[in-house]
Amino acid sequence: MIGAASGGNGSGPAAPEPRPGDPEITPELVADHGLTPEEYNKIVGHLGRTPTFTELGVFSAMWSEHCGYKNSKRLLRLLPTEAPWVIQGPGENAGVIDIGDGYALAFKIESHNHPSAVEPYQGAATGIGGILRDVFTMGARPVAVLDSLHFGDLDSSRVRYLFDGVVRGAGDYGNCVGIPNLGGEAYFDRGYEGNPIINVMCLGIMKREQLIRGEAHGDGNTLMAVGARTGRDGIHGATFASEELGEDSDASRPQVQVGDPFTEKLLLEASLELIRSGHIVGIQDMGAAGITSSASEMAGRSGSGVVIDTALVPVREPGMTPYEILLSESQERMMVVVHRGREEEVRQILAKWELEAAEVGQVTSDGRFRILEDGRPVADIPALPLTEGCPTYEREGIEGEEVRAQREMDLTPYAGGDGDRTADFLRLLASPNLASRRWIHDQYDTTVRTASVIQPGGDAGVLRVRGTRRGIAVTTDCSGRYTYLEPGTGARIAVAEAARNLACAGALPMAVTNNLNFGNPLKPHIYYQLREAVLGMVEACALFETPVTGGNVSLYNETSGTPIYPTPVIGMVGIIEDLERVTRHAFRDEGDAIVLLGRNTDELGASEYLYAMHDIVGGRPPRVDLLAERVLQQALLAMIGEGLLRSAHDCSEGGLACALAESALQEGEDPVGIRVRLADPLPSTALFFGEAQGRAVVSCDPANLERARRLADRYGVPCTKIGTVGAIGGSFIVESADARIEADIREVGAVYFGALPERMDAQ
Amino acid sequence: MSAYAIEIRVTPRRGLLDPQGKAIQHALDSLGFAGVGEVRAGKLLVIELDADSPDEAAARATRMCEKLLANPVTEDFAIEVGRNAGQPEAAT
Amino acid sequence: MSAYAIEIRVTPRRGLLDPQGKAIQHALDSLGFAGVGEVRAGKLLVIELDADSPDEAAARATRMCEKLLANPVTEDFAIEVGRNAGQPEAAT
Amino acid sequence: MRAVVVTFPGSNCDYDCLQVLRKVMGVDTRFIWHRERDLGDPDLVVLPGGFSYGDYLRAGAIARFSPIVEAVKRYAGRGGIVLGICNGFQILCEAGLLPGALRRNNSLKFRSHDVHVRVETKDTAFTRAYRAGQVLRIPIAHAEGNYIADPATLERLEAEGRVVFRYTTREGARGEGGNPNGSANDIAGIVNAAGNVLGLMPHPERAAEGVLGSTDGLGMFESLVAHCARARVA
Ligand SMILES: Nc1ncnc2c1ncn2[C@@H]1O[C@H](COP(=O)(O)OP(=O)(O)O)[C@@H](O)[C@H]1O
Ligand SMILES: [Mg+2]
Repeated sequence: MIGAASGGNGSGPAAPEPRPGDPEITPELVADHGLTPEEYNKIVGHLGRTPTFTELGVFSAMWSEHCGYKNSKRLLRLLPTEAPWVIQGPGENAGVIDIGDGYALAFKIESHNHPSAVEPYQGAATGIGGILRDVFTMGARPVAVLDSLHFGDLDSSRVRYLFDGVVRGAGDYGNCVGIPNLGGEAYFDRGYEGNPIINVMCLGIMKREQLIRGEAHGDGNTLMAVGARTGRDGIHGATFASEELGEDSDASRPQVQVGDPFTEKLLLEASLELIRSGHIVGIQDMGAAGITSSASEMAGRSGSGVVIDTALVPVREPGMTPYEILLSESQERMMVVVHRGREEEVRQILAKWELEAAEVGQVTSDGRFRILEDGRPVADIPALPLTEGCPTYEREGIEGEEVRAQREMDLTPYAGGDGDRTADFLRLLASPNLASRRWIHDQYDTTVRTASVIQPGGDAGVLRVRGTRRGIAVTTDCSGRYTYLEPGTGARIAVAEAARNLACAGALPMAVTNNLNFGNPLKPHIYYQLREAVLGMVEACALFETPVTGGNVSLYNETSGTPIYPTPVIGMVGIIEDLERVTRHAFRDEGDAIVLLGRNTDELGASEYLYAMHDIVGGRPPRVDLLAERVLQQALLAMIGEGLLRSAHDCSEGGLACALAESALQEGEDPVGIRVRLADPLPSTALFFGEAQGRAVVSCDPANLERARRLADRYGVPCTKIGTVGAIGGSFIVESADARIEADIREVGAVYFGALPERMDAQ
Repeated sequence: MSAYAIEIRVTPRRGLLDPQGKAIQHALDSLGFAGVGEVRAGKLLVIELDADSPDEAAARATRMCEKLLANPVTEDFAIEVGRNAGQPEAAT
Repeated sequence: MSAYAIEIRVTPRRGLLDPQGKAIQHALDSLGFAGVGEVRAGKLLVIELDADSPDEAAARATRMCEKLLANPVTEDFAIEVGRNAGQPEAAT
Repeated sequence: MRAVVVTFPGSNCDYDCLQVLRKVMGVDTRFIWHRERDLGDPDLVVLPGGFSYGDYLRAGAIARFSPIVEAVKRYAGRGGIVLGICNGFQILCEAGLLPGALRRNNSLKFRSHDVHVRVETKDTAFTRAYRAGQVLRIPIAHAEGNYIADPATLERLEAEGRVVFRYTTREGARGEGGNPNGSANDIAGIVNAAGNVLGLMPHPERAAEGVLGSTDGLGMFESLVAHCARARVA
């Protein structure tokens, strides 16, 4: 037995005794809980005695990577988090910004990678459930979700199974609750084989004064557990594997959490009604680490304490121990702090929504997290060390050799060739990384709530803000291949591309939430990726004046020792001042001028062309000049603001040829032909398919071309007329000095829209 | 070779939340049906299968469940061979 | 009064298209399972019910089906009382 | 004119319907909770879309036992105008106010996109503002929209001109490409024999403002407002 130094009399009431049946605290048990001996000694120090089994579980959850940010906190501190429009930065359930006219926007991104790898349908579904709760517990009504998905290669049947399950799960859950999907992304690359990345983002709108925080203050106020009952779901979600728990069969300790979107919808309505009622002080989702994290974080934030009796918590199964009740990750539950004396009013609101509520404890002033079981103390922990005391580490970071070699590989064998590039183009467009995502978002309700101005399929999703002229634009971005080959560059590109997407819709980028998906940070080459990516994000977010208001960290994304590509997903929101000016990516009228903003360069590294045509992940990701990006976006916004543009589209993966095709295809209906001639003296592969940053394809009435050009000049942005919009159903022609793509636009459409359904439905 | 009617019952794992079963239980309650305890909602599959023996049919059905018909993470399954389950007669 | 486990099988009406059954049949085919004939996909509901006799339990379950559990336009149902169907043993 | 929008637990288009009626049409509209037993005296009752009771068991199967549905039945029996959209349509079928049933889409997938529906019957309280044969572009978003009824019922619906909306191509043609869910006879919406209860799967309330891309759904609300104005005068 370790730590026997003290039989324990902590401060305050009787110290908890071990429960009958609790395992003995041994070094093995401590290790199984993911705690190092040093960390364990700190715990003993905070308690002044050996922890009980229950206390060990509580610490292990709160000091896990997921809740405690051991390996990322020091890096995260570097992120810019402030701006005059930021109402709530990191540290709450969601970030909040001011969007004018008395409204505020809450938003946050969250990962559900591991649950989705085990059970894609439920994993994605409960991911959506969790992120919705993060947003509505701030007092905001969820108005949109986005999903950023990274899977292995679609040739694998396992990957198709995961992809199909994730899309159905995310869809069924969001559709049922009635939150439109406004976008996301989907990548398929062997870098995610076995370990898919499922990140979901939610946005909510509220009146500024409706903001409520997850705080537990007011000595004597009542803690109520609300919503679904507590079962044995995902108890070790935070830390360790089931085998170590004991004799109980697998079946009695299911790791999978099952989502119940119907209960979520009731919980959403009930929570908003509760918040508006004034009967409650604070509210928080019981997410990761369940009651433990919700109660202790609420206490921690407000410097108070809590006491909870687990015997009062409504359970789904008999015989649950305090350990299980405290750590259960059952879905669709809330912890609510109620003004003393208003419990009945709260109960009535919940009853209307057919939900249960139980008084499970109280707010105290002793700063302690105290747990009773039927009156008997089983845990008594100082709250602040529990929530804030998790040790943080700075690790060694060294770039991996293999990556460097891949980045520095010679690409000349793949860059050459001229003549007919039509076949290459059509093959590239059929790549699951470039083809239309309609197969995905046709399974998502995108129009419920009657606010979707631009639905998925364009650069950014756009929502109207009722009662104002404004719109919100939103996007998620991260190309893992860039971040793999050069993490810092990749992260800068992710931020720049997100901002460019928003600017194309006519929105000013405002703020960022992010999800850091990485492998095991204890490996130097992974910590290197993490550090470089965060530093890249720091630089780009500062330059675009888009502070980071929150996010999530998901580490240890590895299968049999193979890590995923480092994937710092950026979720960015922007504001469109006047929805009259909202701009879409599709070309409109025959005869309009097609204009390239930005410059074509000779870069083929890290491209989808190399992956799809030559099965190569290699080369340097495209250079990114953040200042040039910023002025490009400013020029775009100025042109859109003056009503000069008919369309604007970000140029990214697949290069210029693919961007032109997307604009010409018009979302499938009435696709238009185009004739484009590129004068740049570059190899046609790089010119057509290279992924140079800082470019946008816009179109305008020829009468406005001169004004657009003068505006671009004023910003110093290269502006070149490259072609003309043709007739509906015409030919798609892109040519350079020595090469040419020519195809019937309907044929292009058949490839672009057919690729995913062909791979997914024709099994 | 004969044709067997295989009946496969797929049910949510014990201990896992079964929102559908819960909703049905609740609905039966509020319709005034007394004495209703737990309700579990699962799937029923009836498959016609050519096989040489009932044992072989069962073995193949088991593999089908493992591979496709039941989710190993969230569902249990049970197989019954040969009952003429394909045509449940409607009670009237 | 005893507790009965009622198993209710709700299946698409004979003669109606069963797209889910079709899809499963197709999937089994393409996974290489030979000899698969028609597949019908339905629902299985397992209800714990307190009743005085099996007959009474069956009668009540029938009323439940008529009222709620099956849609007479599209579905047939069949009821079985008393098999311990709640815990199908996972085949291994 | 006064309208009520019924909210069931799990309804999620109730607010959208309320907004269109109130803000776009200027109709005095309020929510009514499913546990109420009295509708008041409205000119229009809307059963909105969503997932009442999670659509567990079958879409609409549990909601039809809500107390308010009895009131809706009485109201419809008196000739009151009832509009069921999506989940509302499913509830009307389950409740026996409309014949037939809605099964899972034949693709077995949730389908969310714009569809084209042709106005087959102009002569209803719901469609007078449209031209006969007009093709509308309106979003759908459902998993169980595959309409089915026995052959005799289908025949009667057709003979009596009660198929009000039918899925077609953009050009208004039937056959390949128009029908998103496998519905019998490409049926998207039907009306009861008395002509006062209509159910449809597409969402006209999502196509009633230019900023959302289509105003083709507006005609239904205009028809209803005009009808109710006439009914009040009469
Ligand atoms: N990558 C990140 N960048 C900035 N803030 C982060 C990041 N990851 C997490 N945070 C912030 O840290 C706080 C704690 O996060 P977390 O414990 O994940 O909350 P939750 O309980 O919602 O999972 C949150 O406010 C979150 O926004
Ligand atoms: Mg988190």
